[in-house]
Amino acid sequence: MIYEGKKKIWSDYQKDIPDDHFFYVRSCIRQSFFPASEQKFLEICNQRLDKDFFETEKHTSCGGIAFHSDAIPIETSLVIYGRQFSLMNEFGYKNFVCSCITSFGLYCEALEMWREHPDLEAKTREILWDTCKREFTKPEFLVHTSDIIFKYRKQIAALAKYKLINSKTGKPLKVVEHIGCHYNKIFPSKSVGGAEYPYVLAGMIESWGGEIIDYPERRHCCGFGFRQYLVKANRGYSLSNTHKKFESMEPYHPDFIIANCPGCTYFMDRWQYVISEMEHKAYGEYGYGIPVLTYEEVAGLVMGYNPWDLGLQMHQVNCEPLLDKMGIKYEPKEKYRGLNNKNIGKPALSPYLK
Amino acid sequence: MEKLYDKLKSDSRLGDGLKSCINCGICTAICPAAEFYDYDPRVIMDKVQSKDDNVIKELLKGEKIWYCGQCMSCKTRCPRGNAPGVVIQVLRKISIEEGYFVESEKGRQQYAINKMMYHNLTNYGYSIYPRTFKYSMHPECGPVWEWIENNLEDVYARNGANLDGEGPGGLRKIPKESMDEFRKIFDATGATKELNHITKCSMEVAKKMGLNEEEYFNMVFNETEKDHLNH
Amino acid sequence: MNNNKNILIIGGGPAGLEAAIQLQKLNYNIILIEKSDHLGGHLAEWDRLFPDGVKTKEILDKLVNNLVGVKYFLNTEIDSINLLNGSYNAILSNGITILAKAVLIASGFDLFKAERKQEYGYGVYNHVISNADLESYFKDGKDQRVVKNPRRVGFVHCVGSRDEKVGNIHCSKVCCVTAVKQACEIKEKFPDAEVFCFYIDLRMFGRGYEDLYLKAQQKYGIRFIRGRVSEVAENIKNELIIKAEDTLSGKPIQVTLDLLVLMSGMMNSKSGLELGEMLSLNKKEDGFFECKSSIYSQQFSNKKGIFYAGTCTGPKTLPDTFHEARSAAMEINTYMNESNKE
Amino acid sequence: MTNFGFKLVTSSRVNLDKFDKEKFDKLLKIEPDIRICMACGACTATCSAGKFTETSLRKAILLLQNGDEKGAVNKLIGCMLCGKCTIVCPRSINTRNLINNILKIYSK
Repeated sequence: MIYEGKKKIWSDYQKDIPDDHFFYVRSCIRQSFFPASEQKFLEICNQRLDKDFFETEKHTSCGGIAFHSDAIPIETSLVIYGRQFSLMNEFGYKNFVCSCITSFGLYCEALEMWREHPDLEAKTREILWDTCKREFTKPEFLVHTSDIIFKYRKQIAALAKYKLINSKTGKPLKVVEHIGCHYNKIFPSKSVGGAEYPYVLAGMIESWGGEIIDYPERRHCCGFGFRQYLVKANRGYSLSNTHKKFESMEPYHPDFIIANCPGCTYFMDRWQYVISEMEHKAYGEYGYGIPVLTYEEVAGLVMGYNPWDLGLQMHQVNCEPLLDKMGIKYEPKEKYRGLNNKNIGKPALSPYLK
Repeated sequence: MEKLYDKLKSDSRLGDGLKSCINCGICTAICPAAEFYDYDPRVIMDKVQSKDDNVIKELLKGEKIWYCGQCMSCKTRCPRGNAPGVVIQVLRKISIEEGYFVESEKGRQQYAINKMMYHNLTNYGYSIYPRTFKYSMHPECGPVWEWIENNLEDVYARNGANLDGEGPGGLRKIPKESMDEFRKIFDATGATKELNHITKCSMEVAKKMGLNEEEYFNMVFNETEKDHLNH
Repeated sequence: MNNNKNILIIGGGPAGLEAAIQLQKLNYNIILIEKSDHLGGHLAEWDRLFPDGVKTKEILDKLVNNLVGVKYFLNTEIDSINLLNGSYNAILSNGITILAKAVLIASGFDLFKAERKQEYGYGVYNHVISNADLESYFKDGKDQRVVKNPRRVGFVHCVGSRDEKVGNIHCSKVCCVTAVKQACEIKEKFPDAEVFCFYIDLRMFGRGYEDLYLKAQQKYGIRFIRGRVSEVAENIKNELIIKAEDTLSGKPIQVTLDLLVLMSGMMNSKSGLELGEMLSLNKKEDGFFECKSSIYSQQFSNKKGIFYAGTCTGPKTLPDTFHEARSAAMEINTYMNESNKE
Repeated sequence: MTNFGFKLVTSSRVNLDKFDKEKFDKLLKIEPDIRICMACGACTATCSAGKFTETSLRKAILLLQNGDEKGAVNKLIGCMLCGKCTIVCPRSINTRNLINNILKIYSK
């Protein structure tokens, strides 16, 4: 591996990301599985970094999962995007940031489709007006939330209480980055770092003291596959793809995985559990599995947030070995508590994944 | 009867996703589905560009078009700037429109997908919604999800979400006016019509199979007769 | 006019050199300029030539020996050039001004920069080299990226050719046979290596090329796989893993290699293109200069008195290039005679 | 174990690293011409058995080199040894012998 070569490629993909004032839209998967990540994103940006990220209750799902699983027509998607942009206009914003990778890919795709086929755009506008009496102007900048954390990575590093360094050995933690396919494979030029050696997560990891691992199946999809997961009978596809990735990264002994896609984070976490059940095999050291974290969770850990405020208890793979490595103090008893330390029981133990 | 190829062609995505294909196989080389299913996107592109209606009809009635996982890795690679994954979207659309989807196992799953997605989206404004995401249907979610499901309010409150609450925040209740707009979009753009069409086609098949709606849902959701994955 | 015998030749590669030799024989005053510090262009970097394995040095020596009397400047480019009373007035980067009746553009090609196909990992993975790198290795054996006794070696055809993603839809014509030649040479050097060529179409159009392909299969057991390589990755042992589809059997495949050679294609040279801007020369979509007629008048540009030879008008083999150089010399001679009558 | 209702499989991508070179060398000794096949498909185009079965010498040769021995044999067991392919092969491979020898070394 020639690091300089990668750096040269990174310099070719400098994405223009504004510094402030964004209209924020959520991700269906992240709200359900990693709600604290979204909440911490807004908290870090608005309170710790004093930026302006605005959210309205009026926005909805982009319908992307339904679209890619063939459940809604493209026309429906396009009008939904028009409505989201119209909300952005309503509140006086010009920059649009979404928390979901599927959404990000589709918003980019919509802008491209409208550019190439003005008749489609006219149709979208017509239906949006008929149904919602709304009009819209397109965003000046369209970015993903991982672009934002990338943009602020050095400010976050300046606020860091911990580094991505093994506190016992002093060596950088070894990190696998996993990029959601629709972040950079559809429009490489709209990503930080391009499709082959993406820099959006690698840049964060470098800034916070860790070391990125490049393993053979790094670019391979997590296997979500939309309908390949939504339908139970198809999930073997999804599982098998993730398994392929884990087998490929195993020899590198990663300390954790950072992902920028809602689905990937969830699947790479849960499929480790399923593999442990099916194959009695746990990746990672001592049978604990390899934690799969969102970029907000990693940023939060670095900034010294309580891991249970970051929602790490909602993952199936336990994060404690990682916290110990980083030298983070935490209260084990409070892991599965509700608000005000309310006792709400705990998940059953997984037999093969500690 | 209008030619199937012309129907495909009338969707602008076909022209964008399939200029002339040189059969180089780069899409198949990178395709996750090609590794796990009997699937070869290159061959599908070639069949489409044959413009032969019989060949296309066979595709639309078959299993293969449903194997794609929509990761779009093919789009990054194609030396002709094509996107087999996008062509697949159009093939699936026409397969649904023509009612051919019920002739394959993987196509019949569309009924379950549409039911779930349409329900979640038009009732809550989310494609995934924790109150309908059941551990029983998702055992892979692990014991942690079972615990979350049993303590939904507490867990989401602890994790900074605003489950079914007023105002902004994760999993908030989207205001009625917004939901009304959202549903109108579904009606005006054909999403509702598509659901009804899929339901109608599916119920005809269910009837032939002697299954009621729930049984049919469970069948297409839970099992396939054929083992589609490669070994 | 005393300048009516002046001809400016731009480019000291095979086309420029051969044209200079021919025109010199016809008693013209030749001024040849070459932007690099040596004559011979890409030929000087190459080791042996397809299809028979002729050493480039043999050809190069012949060209340079025949060049007697031709005035040439190395490390020299055109600073400005414009039409002045039916002649071209060129100011060279070395300060010299030339008034030439005719100009021959033999500015040649640039090799596609393999690092632009990022998924192939040139400049990122340790054992990925280009066709040009391999030629240098054959010449001096110095390239450390080539491991001793590689077990498996791969060649990727069409790197930067027939590829809309990099803006080159054209075929570079010579890479197929170059790959076959280099694959055979690898087998000569490392007989135990398994060698794979990944191609889309094997364009064995020239005399002796098909024979070379047959020899590659028969004598060297080189495996030809029809499928474009989709990506290259490195494993923990620094070996390369490449993926393709064997399109003829319809199966996605992968193979672990110790060395991967990228067959970089041809593009119109950057310096040629700059010159084209100065002279308002027409280009075609592929970026190469447009000939007056692609069938009958290949040596003519859209400007009177400006001629082409060699790869500035599209990928060519070396014999093609020599033919063009001689043909250009003929056309220029006719042009000079006619314009002096005027 | 939890019954998930689906299963884990490994990738079916052909790995050329695993190609059995020794066995293939055995074939090469008696059938060196297998190397010169250029996959033109003339044999398959003319094949009588290929009209009714999956028989294809072209594919069998490729599958063999991709390490799929069983698949290769399956592409040849329908062969009736009529020899038409030998007549059409532009590289004059004795395809009839080749088929026999592949089956001899690789079947069972």
